Amino acid sequence: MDKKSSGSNIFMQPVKAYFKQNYGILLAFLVMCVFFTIFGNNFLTKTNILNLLRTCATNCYLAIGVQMAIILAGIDLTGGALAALSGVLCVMTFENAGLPIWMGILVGVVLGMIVGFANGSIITYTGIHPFVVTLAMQSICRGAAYLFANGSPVTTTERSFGVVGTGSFGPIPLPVVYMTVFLIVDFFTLNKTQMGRSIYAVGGNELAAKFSGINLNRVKIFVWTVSGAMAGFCGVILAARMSSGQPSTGEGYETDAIAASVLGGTSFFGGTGSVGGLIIGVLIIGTISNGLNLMHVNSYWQFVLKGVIIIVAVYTDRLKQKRQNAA
Amino acid sequence: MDKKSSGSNIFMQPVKAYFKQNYGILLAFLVMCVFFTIFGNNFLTKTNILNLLRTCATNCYLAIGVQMAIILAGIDLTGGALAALSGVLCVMTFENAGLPIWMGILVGVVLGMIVGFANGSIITYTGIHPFVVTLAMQSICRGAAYLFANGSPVTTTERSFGVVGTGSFGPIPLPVVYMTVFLIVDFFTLNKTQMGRSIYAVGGNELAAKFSGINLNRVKIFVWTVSGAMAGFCGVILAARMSSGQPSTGEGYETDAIAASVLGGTSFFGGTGSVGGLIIGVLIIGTISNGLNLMHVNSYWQFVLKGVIIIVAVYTDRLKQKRQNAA
Amino acid sequence: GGSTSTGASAAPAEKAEAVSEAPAEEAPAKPEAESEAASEGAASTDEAISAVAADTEGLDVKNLTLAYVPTTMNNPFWSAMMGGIKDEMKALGMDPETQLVTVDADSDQAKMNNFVYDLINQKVDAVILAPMDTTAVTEALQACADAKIPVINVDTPVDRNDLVESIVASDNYTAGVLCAQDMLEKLDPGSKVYIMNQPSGAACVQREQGFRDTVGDTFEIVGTSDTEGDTATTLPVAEDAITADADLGAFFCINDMGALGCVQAAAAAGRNDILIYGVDGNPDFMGYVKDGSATASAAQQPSVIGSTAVDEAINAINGKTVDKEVVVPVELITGENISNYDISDWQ
Amino acid sequence: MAKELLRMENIVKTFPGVKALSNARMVLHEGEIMGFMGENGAGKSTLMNVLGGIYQPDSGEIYIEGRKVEVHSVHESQALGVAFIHQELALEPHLTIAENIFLGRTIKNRFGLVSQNLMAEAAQPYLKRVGLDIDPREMVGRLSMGQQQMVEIAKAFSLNAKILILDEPTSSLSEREVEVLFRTVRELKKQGMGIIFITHKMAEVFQLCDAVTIMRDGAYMDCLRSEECSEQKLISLMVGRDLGNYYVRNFNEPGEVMLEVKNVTAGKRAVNCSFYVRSGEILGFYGLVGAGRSELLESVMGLYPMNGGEVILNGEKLSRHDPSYMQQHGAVLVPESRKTQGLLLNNTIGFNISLPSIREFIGHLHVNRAKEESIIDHGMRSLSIKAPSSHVNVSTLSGGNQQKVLLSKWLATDPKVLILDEPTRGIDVGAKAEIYSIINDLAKAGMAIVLISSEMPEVMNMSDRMIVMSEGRITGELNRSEYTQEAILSLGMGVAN
Ligand SMILES: Nc1ncnc2c1ncn2[C@@H]1O[C@H](COP(=O)(O)OP(=O)(O)OP(=O)(O)O)[C@@H](O)[C@H]1O
Ligand SMILES: Nc1ncnc2c1ncn2[C@@H]1O[C@H](COP(=O)(O)OP(=O)(O)OP(=O)(O)O)[C@@H](O)[C@H]1O
Ligand SMILES: [Mg+2]
Ligand SMILES: [Mg+2]
Repeated sequence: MDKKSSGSNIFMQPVKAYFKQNYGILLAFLVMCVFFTIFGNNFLTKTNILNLLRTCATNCYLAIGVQMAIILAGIDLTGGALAALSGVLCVMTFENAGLPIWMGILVGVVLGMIVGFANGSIITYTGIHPFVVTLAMQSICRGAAYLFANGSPVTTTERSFGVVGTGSFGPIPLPVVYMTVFLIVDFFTLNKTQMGRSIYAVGGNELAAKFSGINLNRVKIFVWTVSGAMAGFCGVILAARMSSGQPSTGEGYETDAIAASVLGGTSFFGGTGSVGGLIIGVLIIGTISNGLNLMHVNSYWQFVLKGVIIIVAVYTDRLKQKRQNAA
Repeated sequence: MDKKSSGSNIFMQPVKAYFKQNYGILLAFLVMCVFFTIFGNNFLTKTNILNLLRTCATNCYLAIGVQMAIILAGIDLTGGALAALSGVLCVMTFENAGLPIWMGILVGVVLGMIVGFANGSIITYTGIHPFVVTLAMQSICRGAAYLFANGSPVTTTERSFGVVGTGSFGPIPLPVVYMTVFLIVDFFTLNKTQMGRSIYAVGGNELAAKFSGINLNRVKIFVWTVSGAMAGFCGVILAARMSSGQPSTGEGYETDAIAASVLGGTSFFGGTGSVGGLIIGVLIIGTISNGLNLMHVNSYWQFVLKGVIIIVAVYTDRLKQKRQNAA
Repeated sequence: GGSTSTGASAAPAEKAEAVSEAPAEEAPAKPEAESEAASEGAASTDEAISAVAADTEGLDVKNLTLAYVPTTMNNPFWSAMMGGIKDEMKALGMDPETQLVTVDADSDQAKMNNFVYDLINQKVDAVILAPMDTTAVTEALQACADAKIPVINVDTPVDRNDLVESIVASDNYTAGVLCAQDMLEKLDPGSKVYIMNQPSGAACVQREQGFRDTVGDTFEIVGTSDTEGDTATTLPVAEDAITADADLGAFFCINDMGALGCVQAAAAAGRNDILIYGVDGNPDFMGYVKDGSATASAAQQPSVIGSTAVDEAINAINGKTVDKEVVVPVELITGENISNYDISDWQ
Repeated sequence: MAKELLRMENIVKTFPGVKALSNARMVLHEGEIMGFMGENGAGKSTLMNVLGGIYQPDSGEIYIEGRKVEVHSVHESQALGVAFIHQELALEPHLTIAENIFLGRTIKNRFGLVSQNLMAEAAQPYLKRVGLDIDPREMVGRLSMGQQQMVEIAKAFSLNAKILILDEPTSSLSEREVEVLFRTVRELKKQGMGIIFITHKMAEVFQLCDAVTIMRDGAYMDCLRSEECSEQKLISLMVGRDLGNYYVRNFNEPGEVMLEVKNVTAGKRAVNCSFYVRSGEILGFYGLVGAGRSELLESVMGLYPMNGGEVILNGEKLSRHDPSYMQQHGAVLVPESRKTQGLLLNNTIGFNISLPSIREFIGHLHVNRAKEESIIDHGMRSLSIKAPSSHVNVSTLSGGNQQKVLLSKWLATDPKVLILDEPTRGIDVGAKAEIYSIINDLAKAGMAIVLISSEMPEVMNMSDRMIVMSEGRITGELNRSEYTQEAILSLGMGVAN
C-alpha cells in the first residue's frame, strides 16, 4: 500500500502541481476546445490536431526565446524579422553559394545566434532598454533580409531541404518533433541548470542577483543569444516548408510569441514563467485561428476575438493568482 | 543695463536649458541634416521642409500620446490600428450614414477617445500590463476596421473633407498647423497643469504619487484616453489626405511613435521625457526616410539605417546623461 | 436534388472575345448546348460573367464547399474577385454564405500554407487559391493533392502547375507592357520615371518586368521603392520623389492602391503634369483617371477571374474537362477610352 | 492637560490571510511626541496607514480633536491635518524639491497654470524651517538621504499638519542628520503639533519621546510615560519576555589573517584604504552614514570596479575580481539593503537561500534535490526562520525573518570571510538579539567577520577591533581597550587623533 501511494506520488505530484498552477488558463483552453469541437468541423480529428501542432511549432520556437527574455524582465521583438533574414540566408547558402544544405541550415541558426548575441551585448553594455534595442534590430534584420534577397523570395528546388520542414516522423510532422525536443531542453535549462536559476534570479531582482555572485552579463547575453538562435531556427523551418526564403515573412510573429508567453502566465515584471504555461499559451494562440477557421469565421473577426481572448484569459489567470495568494 | 540682461534671460534661459538638455540628440540631428543637404537633392528647400513636416505630422500625433504613456512607465501599441479604425468610421459617417463632415471628424476622434478610455480602464482595473492590453486592443481595432469597411477602403469624393488633410494655411500645410497646436497644448499639459505633473509623478514613483494623494486611476485613464484621441485624430487626417478610410493603413505606426519618443530622451523606466525632446525625435524619424528618399536610397537600406540610427542616437544620449550626472 | 441544370452561366457574346485560351493548351470543346440552355439563369444574376461553363450534371452542388484563399484581404481587388465567386455560386444554385470559406493569409505565404491545412481538414471540395509566392505555395498544393482536393490557381500562376487543376490568371506581364506602351506615347524620351514596386509578390514582379522590358532605356528610371502596394506607405515616398526630381515625368505603380498614393502626392505638390499609371482597374482609381488626375490603369477583371474559377472548380469536382490555363486579358483604361467602361465597379 | 488630538480605538484590519491589526489603539495630545514601538510585523505601519487613508480598517473608530471621522483617501487624511512620512521614502526623483513638497497640490498662477517659480517661492520658508539651504528647483534625485528626509518634513509643514507621523525616520540618516531631525521635531512639538515617532532604537525613545505606545501582534499593549519606563520593561512588553543583555560576545584569540586589503581606491568615496581581518575575530567598521564603508567593501568584493590597490584573500593575491570568484574563494558580503540588494521578494525562501550556492547542487543538467533540500533546511533551522515552509514567498515574512533569510543565504556557501553591512537595520530588538548571537557563534567557529554598522553600541559591543571611516578615508583604528564614545565619534567626524 505504502509503496503504491509513494509511486503514484512521484508521477502524480508534478502533474498535480502543474494543474494547480495553471488551472485558470487550462480551463480557458478546455472551454475553447469543447466549443470548437461542437461548432467547428473536424476539430477533434487526428489530422487537425497534427495540423494545429504544426502551426503552433513555428510560434513555439520564437516563444521559447521570447519567454526567457520576458522572465529576465526584458523583451525580444527581433524574432519575426530575424526569422525572415535567416530563412533568406539559409537558402542562399546552398542555392547561390553552392554549399551543402546542412551548411545552409547551420548558417540560418548561427546567424540567429549572432544577431541575438549582438542584441544581448548591446543591452548589457549600453544599458539601453531591451525594447528599444530589439525593435531597432528588428528594423535592421528586416532591411537586411530584403537587401540580401533583393526584395523577392529566394527559392530552391532541393527536395531534401524541403523535407526538413515538411517531412514527418511516423505520423508526426517534423516541426512538431523539433518543438517537442526544444520544449524538453527548455524545461531542463530553466529548471535544472545554473543558468536557468540565474535567469529567474536576474529577472526577479537584478541587483540581488548581482550580489549573489551571478554574472549578469553572461545571463543576459545567453538569453538573447538563445532567443536569436530560436528565431534563426524558426526561419530555417519556415524556409524549408515553403522551399523559399522569403524576406517579407514573419511580420508580427514576435507579437504572437509574446502573447503566448503572457497567456502562459509569464509576467512582464520578470522573475516568473514556466514552460508548462508557455505550452498552453502557444496552444491557445494556435487554436484560436485554427478553430475559427474550422468554424468558417471571417478572418476579420479572428483579429477581434484574438484580442478579446488575450485580455480575458490573462485576466482570469490574474484573478486565480489573487485567490491563491489569499488562501 | 539690468533690465536688458534680465529680459534676455527670460527668453534665453529656456532656450539655453533646451540646448543643454538635448545637445546630444540635437547634434545627431544636425549631422544628419548636413549630410542630406550635401548628398540629397533639394533637401534644404522650402517645399521639402514643408513636405518633411507634413510627413512628420501624423507620426507626431501618435507620438504625443505614446510619449505620455511611456512617461507613465507604460506603453501604447494601439495607435496604428486605431488610426485605421477611426479613419474608416470617420469616412463612413458622412459617406454611408449621410451625416455632415464635421460629424465624421468628431466620430473619428471620439472613437479614438473611447478606445483609449477602454485601454486605460482595463489597465487600471485589471492590473494587466499595458503592453498586453494595448497589444490585444491593437488586434481588436484592426479587426473592427476591416469589419466595418468590409475589407476595402471606404472612399469619399467630398472635396471639403480632403481639404482638412491637404489644405494649407498660408504656405504651411494644415497637418503641420495641427501638429504645432498639439505640441503647444502638450507642452502646457505636461509642464503647466496638475495633471501633467501627476503624470511625471506616477511614472517616476507610483507609490510616492499614491501617498501624495494623487488619484492614480484618473491619471492613467487620462493618459490612455489622450493617446487614443490622438490616434483617432491621426486616422482622420490620414483618411483626409488619402480621401479614403483604409482599414489596412497605419501598420507599425506605433513603432515609429515609440522610436520618436525614445530618441527624444523619454526613458522606458518612466518619469522622464520632454516635449522638446519629442520634437527632435519626430524630426529624426521623419528625416531618415525623407533624406534617404531624396538620395534615392533603396527603401530596404532605410530599414537598416533606421535601426542603426536609433541605437546610436539613444546610446549617445545616454553617454551624455552619464557625463552630466558625473559632473 | 437533381435540379441543378440552371447552374451554368455562359459568356455573353460581346465578352467572349475577352477570353483567349492559352495557346499552348488545346482548347477543349465547350459543351455548347449546356451553356445555351443555362443562359437564362445567368441573365438573372447580373455580374456572373464567366469565361467557361460549369457542368453540374450529376452533382449535388448544394453539398459542396469551396474555399477561397487570396493573397490578402486588405486590397479591394481580392474582394472584387470574391464578388465574382459569390455571384457565380449563386448562379449555380449554391449559397455562398454557407458554402464558401475564406481565409486571410495577410500577404504571408507561411500563414497561407497553414491555413490551407485547416481547409483540408474541413474537407472542402475545391480550393481557389492565389499564391503570394509561386514556389513557396508548393507545400500547400502538395497537401491538397495528397488529400485529393482540386486546386484552381487564380491571379498568379504557380511554379508546380502539375499540382493544380487549372490556372485562371490575368496576363500580368502584359499589364506592365500596356502601361509602358501608353507611357512611350505620352512622355518624351529621356524623361524621369519612378517605380513603386513590391518584389515579394510574384504578380507584381511580372508587371514590373513587362514595364521595364517595354520601355527599355527610353526613360531614365530615377528610383524604385518597395511600398507594398499600400496607399499610405506610397504617399510620403511619392512626395519625396517629386521633391527630389522637380522634373519627374511619371510614376509606374504595380497596383492601383499604390498609385492612389501618388495621385495624392502629386495633388499636394500641385503637379498635375506627372503621369500616373497603375494596374488593377480599381474603381476609386478610375475616378481619378476620369478627371485627369491619373493617367491610366491596366485593368484586370477580378470578378471574371473569380467566376471562371468557380466554373473550373465545379468541373474539376465533377470529373469533367477542365481548362488547364485560362488567361483573362487586361485592358488599358485611359482618360481617352474611359467612357466606354462602367467604372462604378470592378470588371 | 493638553488637548487631545487623536484617538484611535479598536482598529481591526485583515489582509488576505493575515490579521495585521486585531485591536489597535492610540491616543495623542497636542505638543506630544509619542514613541511607537513593537516587533517587526506588529502592525505599526499598518495602523498608521489606516490613519493616513491608505488602508480602510475593517472596524474601529478614529477621532480627531474629539470628532469622529472616517478617512477614505490620502486627500481626506491630509485635509484632517495628518502628514505621513513613510518608512520607504516616497519622493519623486525626477521632480524638483518644490514640486515634491507640493505634490498633488500644485500651486497655480492666475492663469490656472502650474508655476514652478511660485512653488519655489512658497517652498522657501518650509525649507528654511528644516534647515535646508538648497535651491528648491533642484531635482530631488540629487539629494542625499538626509536631505531627502528633510524635504519630506518640509512637505509635512506645508500641509499645515496637526499630526505628523514619522515611520522609522532615522534608519538611513547620519548622526548629524539625526540631530537636525530631532531639533526640528522638538521645534514642532513646541508649536503644538502631535508627533508619532515609530522606531526600533531604544535610545531615541528616551532621548526624544514624551510617551511610548507599544504594540504586539496587532494589538495594543500599553502606553507608558517616558519617565516611568525602562528598556527592560519596553522589551518585555514588545516581545513578551525578558531578553537580558542582548549583546552576546565571547572573545577568543584570533587566528590567521584571512582577508587583507591594501591601498584600495574605489570611485570617489573610498580612497587608499588598507585593513585586514583574522579568523575568529569581528572587525567593526564604524562611520557616519555616507562615510564610504559600503562602497569600500562592495568594491573589495568586486561588485564595483576598483581603481588601484590589492586584495589578498586567504594568503592569495587575487587576480580576478568579481563577486562569484570571491565567493568561491570563501568571501561573501551580506548587503545593507535587503529589499533592493539582498532578496528576491517574490521568490520563495528556498529559492533565495539556495541561490548563491547553486553550484553545489546543480551540475550539468542535474539537480541534486536532496542536497538542495538539505541546504535549505539547514539554513532555515540553524537560524530558526519563522515561516510555514520554505515554499512561501519572502515578501510575506517579517523584517527580522527576512534579515535571517538574507544571512542564511550567504552562510549556505560556507564562507571563511563574512562581511555584514548593517545587519540589524530596521529589525526589532528580539530579532537583533538573535542575530547578535548568531554572529557570535560564527566568530567562535573561526569565521573572519567584518561588521559594518552605524550604531555605535552595536560596533562597540560586538567587535574585537574597530576601523573608523570618514568621507571615504580610514581615519583610525581602535583596539577594544581604546573604545570610548568620544574617541570613536571624533574619528568618525574626521578629526584625526
Ligand atoms: N499590503 C499588505 N498585504 C498583506 N499583508 C500585509 C500588508 N501590509 C502589511 N501586511 C502584514 O501585516 C502585518 C503588519 O505589518 P506592518 O508593516 O504594519 O508591521 P510593522 O509593525 O510596521 O513592522 P516593521 O517594524 O517591520 O515595519 C505583517 O504581518 C505584514 O506582513
Ligand atoms: N551608486 C551611487 N551613486 C551615487 N552616490 C552614491 C552611490 N552609492 C553611494 N553613494 C553615496 O556615496 C556615499 C558613500 O556611500 P556608502 O554607502 O559607501 O556609505 P556608508 O558609509 O556605507 O553609509 P551607509 O550607511 O549609507 O551605507 C553616500 O553619500 C552615498 O549616498
Ligand atoms: Mg513598518
Ligand atoms: Mg552602507
